[in-house]
This record gives sequence, C-alpha cells and structure tokens, in this order.
Amino acid sequence: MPVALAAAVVVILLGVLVLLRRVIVGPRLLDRVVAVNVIGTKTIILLALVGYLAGRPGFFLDIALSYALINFVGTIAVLRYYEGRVRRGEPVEEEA
Amino acid sequence: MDAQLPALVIVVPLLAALLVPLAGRRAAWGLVALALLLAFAGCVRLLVRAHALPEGEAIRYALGGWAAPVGIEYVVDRLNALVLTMLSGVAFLVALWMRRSTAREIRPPAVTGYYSVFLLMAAGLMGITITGDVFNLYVFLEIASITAYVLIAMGRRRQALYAGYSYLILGSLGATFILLGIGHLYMATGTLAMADIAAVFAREPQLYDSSVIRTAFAFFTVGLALKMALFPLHGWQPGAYAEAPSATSVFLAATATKVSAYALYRVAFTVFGVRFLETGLPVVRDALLVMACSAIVVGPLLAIRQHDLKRLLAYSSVGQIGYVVLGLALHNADGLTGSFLHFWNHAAAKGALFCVAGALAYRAGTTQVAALKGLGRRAPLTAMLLTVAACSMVGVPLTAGFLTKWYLARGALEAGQWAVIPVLLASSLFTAVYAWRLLQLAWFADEDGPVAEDVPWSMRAPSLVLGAACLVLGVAPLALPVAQAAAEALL
Amino acid sequence: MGFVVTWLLLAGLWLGLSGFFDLIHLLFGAVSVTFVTALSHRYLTAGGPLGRGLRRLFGLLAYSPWLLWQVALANYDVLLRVLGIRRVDPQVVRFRPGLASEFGKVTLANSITLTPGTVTVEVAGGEFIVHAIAPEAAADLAEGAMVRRVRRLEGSA
Amino acid sequence: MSGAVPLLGGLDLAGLGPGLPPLVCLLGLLGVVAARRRPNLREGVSLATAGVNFALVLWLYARHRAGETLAWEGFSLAPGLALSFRVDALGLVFALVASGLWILNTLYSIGYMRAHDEPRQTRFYACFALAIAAVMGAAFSANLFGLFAFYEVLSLCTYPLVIHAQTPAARAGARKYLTLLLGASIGLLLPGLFLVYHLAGTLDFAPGGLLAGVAAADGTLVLAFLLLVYGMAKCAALPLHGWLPAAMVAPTPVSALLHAVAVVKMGVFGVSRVVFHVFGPETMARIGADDLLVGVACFTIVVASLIALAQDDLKRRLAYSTVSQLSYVLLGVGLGTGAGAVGGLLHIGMHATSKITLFFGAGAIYLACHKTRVSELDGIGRRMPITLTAFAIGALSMIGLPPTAGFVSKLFLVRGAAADPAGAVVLAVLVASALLNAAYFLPILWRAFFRPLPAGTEAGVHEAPWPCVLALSLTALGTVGLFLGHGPLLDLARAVAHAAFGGAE
Amino acid sequence: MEDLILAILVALALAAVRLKDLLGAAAVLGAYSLLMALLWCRMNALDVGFTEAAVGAGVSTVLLLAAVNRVGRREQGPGVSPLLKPALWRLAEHRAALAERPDRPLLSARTMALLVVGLTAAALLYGARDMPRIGDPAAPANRAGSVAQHYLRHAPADTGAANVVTPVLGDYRGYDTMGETIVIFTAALCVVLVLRQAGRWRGPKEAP
Amino acid sequence: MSVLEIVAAAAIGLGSLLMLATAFGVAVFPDFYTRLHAAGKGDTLGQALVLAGLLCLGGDLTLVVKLVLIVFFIFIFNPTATHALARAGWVSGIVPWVRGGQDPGAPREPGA
Amino acid sequence: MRSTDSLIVRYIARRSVPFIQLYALYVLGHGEDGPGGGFQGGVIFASSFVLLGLANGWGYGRRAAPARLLDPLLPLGCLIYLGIGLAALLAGGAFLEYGALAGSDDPEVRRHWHHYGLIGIEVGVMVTVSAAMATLFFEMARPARVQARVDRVGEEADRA
Repeated sequence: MPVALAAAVVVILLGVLVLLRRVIVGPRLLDRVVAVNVIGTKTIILLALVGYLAGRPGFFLDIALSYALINFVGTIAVLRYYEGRVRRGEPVEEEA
Repeated sequence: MDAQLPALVIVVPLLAALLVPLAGRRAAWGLVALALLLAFAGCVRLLVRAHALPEGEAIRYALGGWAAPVGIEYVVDRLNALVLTMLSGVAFLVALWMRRSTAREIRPPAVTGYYSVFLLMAAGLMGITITGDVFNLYVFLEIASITAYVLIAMGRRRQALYAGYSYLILGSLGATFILLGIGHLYMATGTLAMADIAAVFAREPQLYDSSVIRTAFAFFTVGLALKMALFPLHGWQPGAYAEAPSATSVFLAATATKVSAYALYRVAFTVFGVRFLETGLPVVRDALLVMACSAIVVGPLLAIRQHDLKRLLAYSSVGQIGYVVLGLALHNADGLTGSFLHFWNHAAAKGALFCVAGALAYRAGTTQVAALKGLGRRAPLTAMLLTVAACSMVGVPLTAGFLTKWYLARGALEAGQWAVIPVLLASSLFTAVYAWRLLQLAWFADEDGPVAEDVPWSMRAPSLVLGAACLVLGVAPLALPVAQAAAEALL
Repeated sequence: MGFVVTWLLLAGLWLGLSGFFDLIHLLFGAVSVTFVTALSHRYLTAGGPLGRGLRRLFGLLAYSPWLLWQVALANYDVLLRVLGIRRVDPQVVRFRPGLASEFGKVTLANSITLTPGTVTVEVAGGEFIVHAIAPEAAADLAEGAMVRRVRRLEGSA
Repeated sequence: MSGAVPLLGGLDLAGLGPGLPPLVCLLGLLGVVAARRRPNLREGVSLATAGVNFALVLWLYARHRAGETLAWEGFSLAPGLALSFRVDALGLVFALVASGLWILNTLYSIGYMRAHDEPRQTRFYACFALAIAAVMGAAFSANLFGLFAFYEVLSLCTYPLVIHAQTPAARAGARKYLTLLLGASIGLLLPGLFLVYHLAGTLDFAPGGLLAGVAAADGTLVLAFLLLVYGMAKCAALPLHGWLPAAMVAPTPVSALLHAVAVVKMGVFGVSRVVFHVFGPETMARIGADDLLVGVACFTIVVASLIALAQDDLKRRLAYSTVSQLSYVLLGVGLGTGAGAVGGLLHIGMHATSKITLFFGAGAIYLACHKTRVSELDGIGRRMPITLTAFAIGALSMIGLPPTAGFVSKLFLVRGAAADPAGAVVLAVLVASALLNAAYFLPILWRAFFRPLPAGTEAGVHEAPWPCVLALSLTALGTVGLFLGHGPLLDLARAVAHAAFGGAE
Repeated sequence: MEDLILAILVALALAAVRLKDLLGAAAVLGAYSLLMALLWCRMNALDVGFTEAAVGAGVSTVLLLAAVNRVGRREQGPGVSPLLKPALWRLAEHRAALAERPDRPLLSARTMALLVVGLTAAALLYGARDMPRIGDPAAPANRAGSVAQHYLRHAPADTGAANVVTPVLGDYRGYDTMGETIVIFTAALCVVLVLRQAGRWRGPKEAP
Repeated sequence: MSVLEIVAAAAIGLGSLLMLATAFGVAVFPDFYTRLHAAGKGDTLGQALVLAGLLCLGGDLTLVVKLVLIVFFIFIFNPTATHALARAGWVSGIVPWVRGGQDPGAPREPGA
Repeated sequence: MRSTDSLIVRYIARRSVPFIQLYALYVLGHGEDGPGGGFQGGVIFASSFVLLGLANGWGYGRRAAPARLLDPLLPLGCLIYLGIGLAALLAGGAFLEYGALAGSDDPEVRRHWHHYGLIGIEVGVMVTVSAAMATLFFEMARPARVQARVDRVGEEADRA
C-alpha cells in the first residue's frame, strides 16, 4: 500500500510540476491564479496521502481540512482584489 | 516577592502595557510611570543582589518552574543587572518626560496606544537583557523591534513612515540572521539555554571547528550588528532617530542599540565562550575591531555635516556604538570595562541630548540645529544640559565619557592594539567639533532662535537627572565596580 | 429554533471531528458549539422558515449521488478533451432557468460548474451565463435534467 | 584655622586641605550665578571668593612651611584615576601667584566691565570663578590625571571669556584658541597620559619622577615627553603658540588672566610638573629630554621676540612677548641645574606680576582713549602718568632690569645656564632676548612720554576708572616688591630644586 | 519526493520574484506556502505545517493582497489613501533616479540585495557541511539526554497532553509563547496606530 | 492484500492520474475558460477518488468524518472558486476563445 | 470594499462561516492531542471574518466583528495568558508554573492543572490571535472611502 500512496504522491507532484508552466508562463494573471488554485487543491490531497504514508492520518487530515478552507479564502482574496482593479478601470495586467 | 523579582520586572511593564489600552488617557500615563518605577526599583534591587553574589554565580529564575535546559531561565548577573538598571531607569525617566511631549506630537486618540507600545518596547528590551535562553532572546527581540518600528513611524512628518519602513526592512533582515544563528546553534548543540550551550562547548571543544557553529556565530554577529547599527550597517538609524517622535528618539537612542550590543556580548562570551573568540574564529574579532574603529571615526565625521539636531545625534550614536563594541573586539578586562561603562555613560549623555532635541521640538517646533540660537539665554538649564552632555560625549575629564575612553585606551594598550589610540583621539576631536558647533549656537549666538522659554518642569526635571548622571558617573564611579566585576566574570 | 438546529448540527460535527468523549473535551465542545452558534447561526439559518431549510438539506443529500455521477461523466469528458480525443469548441451561452431563491441559484450554478463541459460564468438576476466547452454540452442546459432537479429541490419550499 | 573644624556631623573640613580652594571657588561660582540679577552682590561675591581663596592658599602655605603634609584623597574615579590633592612647593608657587593676582584681576575686571557696560557679565564672572577653581585644582593635584582634568576645564571655561564680545573677530580668535588648545590636549596630552599610565601603571606624582624606575625604551620615553610638553600647548612653545595672539581679541581683564596668570602659567606649571614629578631630572638627563626642552625654549624665546618686534597692536606685542617669556620658565626647568630650576620657577611669579601690569596698562589705555596700537600712543604718558609709570615698571621687569622682579629670575637663570655645560648658547640667547625685549618695549615708553599728543585729542584722554588704576598700581608695586621681597617664592622654588637636584644650586 | 517538492518550491519562488504584478506574486506566494507546509508535514513538523498553511497561505496572503491593493491605488490619482505611499514612492523614485543617472553608485539596491543573498547562501552552504542529517538519532538535538528527548519522554506525564509540541510550546517554553502572543498583539496594535492615524496631523492648534 | 485495499489502491491511482490529467489540461487548453474546465472538474473528481480510496483504508470514526468533510468542502469550494475565477475573467473582459478564431459575439441561447 | 457581485461566492462564504469557526475551535480544543492550538485556531477563526469581509463586503464583515469588540479583545487574550502566569506566581510557584495552581504536591493533581493551564493559555492565545488577525485585515483592507471618512473624523477630533 505505501508504494501505491507514494506513487500517487509522485504522480500528483508531477501534475504540480506541469501546472508550474502555467504559473510561470501565464500569460494572464488569472491563468496563474487558476494554476495556483489547482496547486492548492492538489496539496490538500497530497497532505492526506502523506499522512497515510506517515501513519498519522488523523493529524494530517486536520491540516488538510484547514487547507481546504484556507485555499478557498486565498483564491477569493486574489479575485476580490483583481475585480477591484477591474472596477476601478485600472489595467488588469501590469506586465507588458 | 524577592525571589520573584526577575520575572516581575518584565511582567509588570508587560501587564501595564496590556492594561493601558483599556484605561483612559490620563490613567494610562500614570500606569506607565508606575509600572516603570516598579520595574526600576526591582532592577536596582536585582543589581544590589547580583553584585553581592560571589564570583561566578548569578540569580536564576526558572520560568514555569522548569529548570534551565528544559524550560526557560532568567539569569541575572552583574553585567545584565547593570544594563537592566540602565534600561528601566531611562525608561522611567522618559516616561516622566514624555507626557507633555507626546501630547504635542502624537494625535490624541493614539496617545494611549503609543504609551502601550512604549511600555512593550521597554519590556522587550529588558527581556532581551535578562533572559538566559537564546530563543527567548529572539522573542523579546521581536517585541522590541516591532514596537520600535511603530514608535518611529508615529513621527509627525511623512518621512517618519519611510524611516520606520527602512528600519523594518533592515531590522527584519537582522532578526532573520539572528534566528538563523539560533537555529544553527541548536542544531549543533541540541539546547537553547545559554549556560547549557556553554556547557556543551566545554564538554566538546571540537565543536569549535564545526562549520555549523562558525556559521551560527557569523549570523549572530551580522544580525546583531545590523540591529545595533554598527558601521557600515547603520543605514537605518539616522532616519529612524531623526523622524521619530521625541520621546521615541530619547528612549531609542539611549537604550535600543546598546541592548543589541549587550546581546552580542552575551552570545560571544557566555554562549560561545572566550576561547571561541580567541581560537575558533579570530577573523570575526578582527572584523569587529575594524568595524568598531571605523564606526568610532566615521560616525562623528558624518555628524559634523548634519543640520538637523536629531540626525546629528543619530550619526554620533553610530560612532558611540563603536565604543561599546570595541571592548568586545579587544576582549580584555579593561576594554570590556570601558564598553560596559559606556552602556550607562552613553545612555545618560545621549538621552540628555535627545531630551534637548525634544525640548527644541516642544518649544520651537523644529529640531534644526539653527534653532539652538539663544538657548543659553532663554532656556539656561536646557542649555546647561546640552553643555554637560556634549562634554561627556567628547570625553572631557570629570564627565562620564572620559572614563569610557580611559578604559578603552587602557584596554587597547594592553591588547597591543596601538592603532586604536589615534582612533579614539580622532573621534574625540571630531566629536568636539560638532559639540562645539552646538554649544556655540546655544551660548554665543547673537540673534535669538525660536525658543521663547524653557520647557515645563515635567520635562526639564527628568532630563536634568540624565544630565546630572553624566557628571556623577564621571566623578563617582557608581557603575565601575559592577562593570569591572562583570568584565572579569566574562573572561 | 434556528439556534437549536444549528447547535445540533454543529454538535454532531464536533463529535464526529473530535473523537474524544471524556468530560473535558465534551465540555469544551459544548462551550465551543454554543459559542459558535450564538455568534454565527444567523449565517446558516437566516432567510426562511426552518422547515424549508431542513427539507433543502435533505434534498441536497438526495441530489448529491446523481450529481456525483454527473461529475464522473464530466471528468471523463474533460479527460477525453485533454487527450485530444474530443474536440474543444467552446461557446458562451445564456439562459434563464427560472429559479427564485439564492439557494436554488447557487446549487444550480455549482452543479453546472461541476458537470460536463460547462462553467458558470455569471449569475445576474435570473440569468445564467455559462461557458461551455463544446456545443453539445451546452445543448441541454436550459431544460435539462439538472435544472429540473434543482427546481424541485428549491420548490420543496 | 588649625585643627579639625567639625561640620556636617564629623566631616573634617580642614582635612580637605588642598581641596578647599577649588571647592571655595566653585561655591563662588554658585554664588555668582545665584546673584545674577544684582550686579553689586555678584561682584562682591567674586571679590570675596578671590579674597577667601587667597587666604586659604596662604593658610596652606603656612601649614606647609610648618612641615605638615597636607593631602586630600578626593574622589577615586577608577583605580589609578583619582582626583586627589596634595600641597607641595611647586604647587604652592603657582597657587600663590595665581590666587594673589586673582584678587587684583577681579578688582580690575569690575572697573573695566562697569566702565564698558559690557553685556553678559554674569557669564563672565561665573567663568572667571570656574577658571580659578580649575587653576587651584591643577596646582594642588597630586597626579597627572588631576592636572590634565583641570587643564581641560580651564581651556573650556576660558573659551566663553575669549569669545566674550561675540564679534566676528572674537569668534575667529576664540575658535583658533579652542581648536589649538583642545586639539593639542586631546591629540597629544591625552595619548601622553595613556602612555605614561601604560608604562608606569600609575599617574601619581613622585618626587623623583614617577617614571624614574620604569624600564622602557628611550624613544618611547622621549615620545611621551614630547606628547606631554606639546600637549600642554598653553605653555605656547613654538610652533603651538598661535592660540595666544589669537586670544587677544578678548577683553583686557581676560587677556591679563590668560597671559599673565592662569592659562599660560598653567602650561608652564604643567611642564614643570612633568619635568620634576613625572620624569624626574635623572630620567630627563638620561633620555636627553632636558636638552630637547632647552632647545625648544631657546628657539621660542628668540623667534617670538623677533615677531613681537614687528607687531603694532599693543596687545599682540604683549602676547608675543608672553610667548617668549614663557619659554624662560621652560628653559629654567630644562637646564637641569638647581639655579636654572629656581630661576624658571621664580619667573612664573615674576613674569605673572609684570605681565599683568602691562596688560592692565594696555586695558586702561584702551578704556581711557580707545587706543590699541603702539603707533597711536604718542604723548599719552603725560595724561595718564600712573598707568604709564606702572607700564614702564612692567616693561623693565620684562627686560630684566633692576629694581624689578624680572631681574631676580633672570639672574638665577643666568647662574643656571653658567652651570650648564652647554651654557654658552643659553647665555647668548638670554642676552639676545633681553636686548630684543628692550627693543620692543622701550619705543613704547619713548612714544608715551617723549612724544607730544596728536592735536585735538587732548580732551579725551584721562586716567581710567579707579579700580583699574588701583589694580595696576598694586601690581606695579608688586613687581617692585617682588624684587625686594622674593623670599617666600624663592624658598619654595629652592625647595623644588633641592628635591630634584639635591643641594647643588 | 522531497526533491520534487523542493524543485517546485524553488520554481514558485522564482516565479514570485519574477512577477512584476504584485497581485500575482502574492498569489504565487500563497501556493508556495502551501507546498512549504507540505514539506514541513513531510518532515513530521505537523504544527509548523499547520501554521504555515493557516498563516502563510491564508491570512498573510490576504494581508499582502490588501496591502498591495492599498499601495497600488497610487495609479488612481486624487482621493488616494496616503498609507505606505511615501515609503514605496521614495523607493520607486530612488530606483528611477538610479536608472537615469549615468554615474550611479557602485552598488545599486539590486546588486546589494544580490550580494546579501549570495553571502547568506554561501554561509548556509558552508554551515551545511557539518550539519547532522535530518532525523539522525546521533545528532545533538536528538541524542539521549538532549532536551528533545526529555520532552518526548516526560511531556505526557508532566502535562497529560498527547501531542508533545503543545506542552513544549505552552508549558516548558510557555514564556516564549506568551512573548509571541504579545508580538501578535503588538503587531495589531501597531497597525491600528499607524493606519488609523494615517491622516496628517500638525499638532495641537494652539501656537507652540 | 484485501479487496478493500485493492479498491483503495485503484481509486487512489485513478484519482491521482485524473489529477495529473487536469494538470495537463490546465497546461494545454487554449484559453482561460477552457483551462477552467479542466481545473474545476478533473480536480474535483480526482480528489474525491483519492479520498474515497483513503476512506477504504479504514480508520476510526473521526477519520471517516474528516475525509467526508474534506470531500464535502471540496465539492462546495471547488466549483465556487472556479466560478469566481470564470467570473473574474468575464468581468475583466477576457474574450473566450472559439474554434476557427471568429468573433464569439454575444452569448448565445443554447442550441442556437 | 464593496461586496463581490457574485451571488454564489457571497452565499457560500456566509454559509461556511459557522463551520470555519467551529473547526477553528476544534483546532484549539484538540491542540494537546493533535496538531494545532490557539495560534492556528485563532487564525482560522479570524479567517471566517476575513472571508465574510472579502466576499460580502468590508462593511458586512466589520459588522460581524466590530472594532468596538475587537479592540478590547486584543489585549484581553494576552491578559488571560499573563493572568494565569501571575496567578501561578501568587499561588507560590514560578511565573507560568501551572502546577502551582493546584495547591497540592500530588503529581497527579498537578498534571491535571498543567493541562488546565495549557487550555487556558491556548484560549488566551486564540483570543488575541483571532482578534489581531481580524483587526489586521479590516484595518489593511479598509476601502478608500471609509479611510477618507476615518481621516476626516480624526482631523475633526483634533480640531475639537
């Protein structure tokens, strides 16, 4: 079983690696945010898996649970300020 | 209660700091003064007790009832009792001094908050000083730093925000280095209690060759040098002192950087041990010597060019901290004694000088050096204060500053560092130049400056106490026996 | 009444999370649940009679297995498109599902987002704007099974 | 005044002994400040302080003559660093001269300041009191640190006196004054102090020199000697003499104080201390420091006299004369012979009395007719006979002619030089100097007495106010008196020389 | 696995640094924190991971964004909140001046930062030479008789808490935790003081 | 290895692969909205599958409750976040990509 | 800061508040048994208000956690902590020696009191941390309009 768990972790991490392309390349701010959000949700799962790997799933799940909450708050916050920028008529993309 | 004193001298100001925001504005000031008075009394008592202890012993207080390596321990020996007394004494005087000054410089609704932060800073600095645990030191360093940033940023001018901000950046950098140092130290020794770490070193001298330990020491040194604004890492300091509200400047300039210097002494001597300085990493010692000497020379040189009194004093502090570090670099009894004396001497002199700047701000609304004109006629006592404190900075004999230089020079000769003597003398000369400029304006200017009368007695009296201290400490060696004993105990 | 229901709901949650049934934990739990309920029960039970809220809750539980199935389908769909087996031919559609309550709109919007090929872009007034990854995904939105189910869920009020 | 005076529950006031004069002067300072709003009281306090101070010094002198050892431990700042006081012959020479002339100087000041209606008089008198306190402290200091400390205090508290007028010229002069004096004391004297302490481990004066038994390289010792001598820039040895003429911008009583009594004598007194009690004649001779000192002194004597010759400003001429005369003292103590030492030490008193007379005279002339240049003095001797007669006495003393005080000290100097192996050069210098002195003083007298007043100025010229005239008459009398009654001073100087060189005189 | 996480972390950090849009950088830093927390948990530092997640990814991201938003308003013109503006403005001006002046100082802020980072990295690498391996039972921090061992052995008996971290933080080193709580209090108080005082105050109206 | 464990392993494996696929989706899809499709859905199911697999591994009640709770939160928060993202793109004027590159024009009625 | 215009986000944010808060308290209450404690709990608790403020508008969130309430809570948490420490000190032990509160030397009893002390200080930490985090957020995120009003009120108060 641990092998399966570890394999799953590695697979998901590879996914994160793939997502990094979006984070770095963009091209838009929102594209990055999408990627970041997905990385966040993947991390929840990663944590659960690592918890089982470490043999202390209960503790890790506590953390995973708080991740689920926190990641949501973070994403909403980014979008909130992004929309604020839109509403004020500022250019949404500062990067040339 | 006597046994609980080490905890109480910190806890009482902390408690007051927490109660102040809940109290009314008038009660708040009373609370601040009362708390600091109690702390000062406690520190004096601790100093007396520590001085009465036999060689090599200290007052130990186990917080939470857990003895040292397991829990956190407060250790009061002669050295930090000296610093504690200085800290709480200056804090108390500044608390008395600041009531009228803050009323003029701080927006009324923010005054209680200011008091609270001030108390926290005092408690933080005292906590750094009293603790016998490296991590606890960091915790209180954080308290003291954060409060300092804000106490600076509350200055009335816009630039105060910038000054607080640049201190925030550099101070955080320093704090990070210190934390890295603590981490490395823990990694290599497995404990955080200073005495315990020292015991580990004594048990396993080969640790001195470990790259972890060396890195730890380097981090400590650089971090603390940043916090104490040791040249050339002083960039944050002039702006911070110049833009902060007067009360902040007085307290900060009199105490803050010295506490970092004290921490460096603690770390270098108590934690790492003299042998490490001598054999483990002598290059650091040499580097400190060079830095201290350059600070001593460059600080006053930069001060000469300033037009703002507070900025001028800030640059002078850059030089003065060099004296405090010099003892460490010389690391012999005389040099250390000189540096330890300077904890008090400089606190009195620089505190008094910033009180003058505060008085200027209070009466004239400016701290430009030119505003000193006619001070001698309009505010003779304040002008006397300026004179005495400036003489002490120069190191005129019979003032406190001379004793510092005397011991440092002795230490330098003893250590064979002849080159230090010209450095000390050059610094005295440069200091004399700017001090002379100030006194010239205060006493011998023809036209009158904006000062119409002297400040109220509630400000004058505490500042005069500081001025008197410059003289008394220069003639009656109150701090000397403690400083000497502390120096010998460290070696 | 909303207070009691919220309290019970949260208490159940607490017991499930806690797993400790000794006095001090239970006591702490009771205090916590009461405190949170007092502080925030209005966010759960505001806006409507209690019975409706309970019915919606149970309705939601009944709705979820179907939704889960839809989600599975959605993933299959996306997988195929990622792998290039199905074409990506997006379009934006708008429609009015005719839902009145916030609850209904939110449920539908999130359901749409979870299900094959569609993402809710905007809910303004009664109108939904949906981005569909392919025309066929958009086709049966307006009068599809999902809207019917959600309407029933909402209509149970 | 003998025995313990109980005060404050057993504090032995008389036991303070040599500490008393400085303390009394400090009390005087406080009194002056307290009476700042009542000029009469203020001046009264000043005068009283000067009088009490002189009385105390006399009392100390009497007890010293009686063979008592008078010392006061004072304050210990740090181990090896104490403000302690002891009465000895050398100190008494300086203290007697200074405190005695001080009374007259105060008297003169009162007249001068009132006549001029000068501003900032409280500051003036306060600084005066502090200055005399410093002088007394230095005279009785039992160690090098005390000497240094009071030396510094004197520099600082005379600065407000120099800048008193606060005109641009006064500022420039005062700046030069302080820069040179402080620069020398911080840059040279202080390191010298460190060095001596480092070598000897103590700073306490010792009869044979505190460095007597110290093993150190000659070079180091010479370095220490030079640091100390040049650190005492108040002795105005060339090339560190520039402050002295610069300080001539001060009011005349101040110039008198600076150039006759306190400041310059502090310098030569300090050098004497260094020679006799820090190095000791033996060490001096061993390392060749005595020849060095003599060389410096001879050079200064001649060059300064030559410069004085070229000055038209009366006070500047006097100033350069002082520069030259001070080196007589250095010459004397440097000669390494008993007679030389006696001559040098006597010259402290002799020169002080005569030079103060000269300055009082110059001040009185300025008060009476606002003339400062030698070329303007035509004929005023006839309108101000008392002043100019006193001036003439002072001038004669400078040249070293009997019946004036200068003759006595120069006589001993000549005897000392004759005893020295290389005495011929010194003798030549002494003679040349006397001629030069005559060359720049006699023309003044010639103009004052034998040239007619310029037309139209007669109405404005009269004697100065009575306190001034009284003071300068007294000092002139003193100049003559010291020729006749130089006994006490001579005894003291002999005691110093005896301690240093044994019986040989 | 750790290598993979570390690689991702480095990539994220670089992305955050490279992004000029602070909003995006803040978002990226949030993801960075999450992965960092994962790493902590992987090293069995659960409480640290928890804190990193709750603070680093959550609150601090939000606060960072709020700050960026405030500062970003400078592009908007009048009616602007003045907070923090002077500081960042001055920095911006400084940089602009540096860019324009041909005789710029020897070390620009960027070079300086690079220097600091480089030196720190070098020191850390040097320090790592003699570091014990993670979890090495012979390491000073873990070996028998060390404080950590003491905690592990005695904590439950001393305090009745199953998670050793809690008594260490709350009891053995409770004083540190008190200090940290006060730090938090101070930080909030300070922000209140600075932000509620943001308007310019020229002192009491009566003439000084 | 029990049946339950095999099921668990399968679910976890499938779930993680799904998550990898969505990651690729986010990486390769042509525009912002289409990427959202990948992010909003693949992840949700992948995560649910993995967690379900973990659920199969058993444990006490709290474990189950926590896992269920996580799934619950994911099902609530994920689509909400996806929607919020889509909406942010929409209001900031990101024009959806369409096949052939023609102007998408106004949102159409379904089936039109 | 106006509320976000998305109905869905607003709705979900409101509904999740009690759950977040309860979870925060769970984290606090089980700090001795699992990861977490007052600090993490406090942060999560505060993030419920943060979420409200973000999704439903600054004013909406501020009404849920008004400054009137948060300002005294800030020092209160630390006071709880300090108070427990001082109580131990007054009970004859060292500062923060919870065992001294037991008033008995029985190790069993003392252990219980250590546990109670731990819970007490965790509560203190949580109060301060959550109040601080919420305060930080609401101060930092205060919209320009509100900030302008605050400034105006402040200046008027100065003038008065």
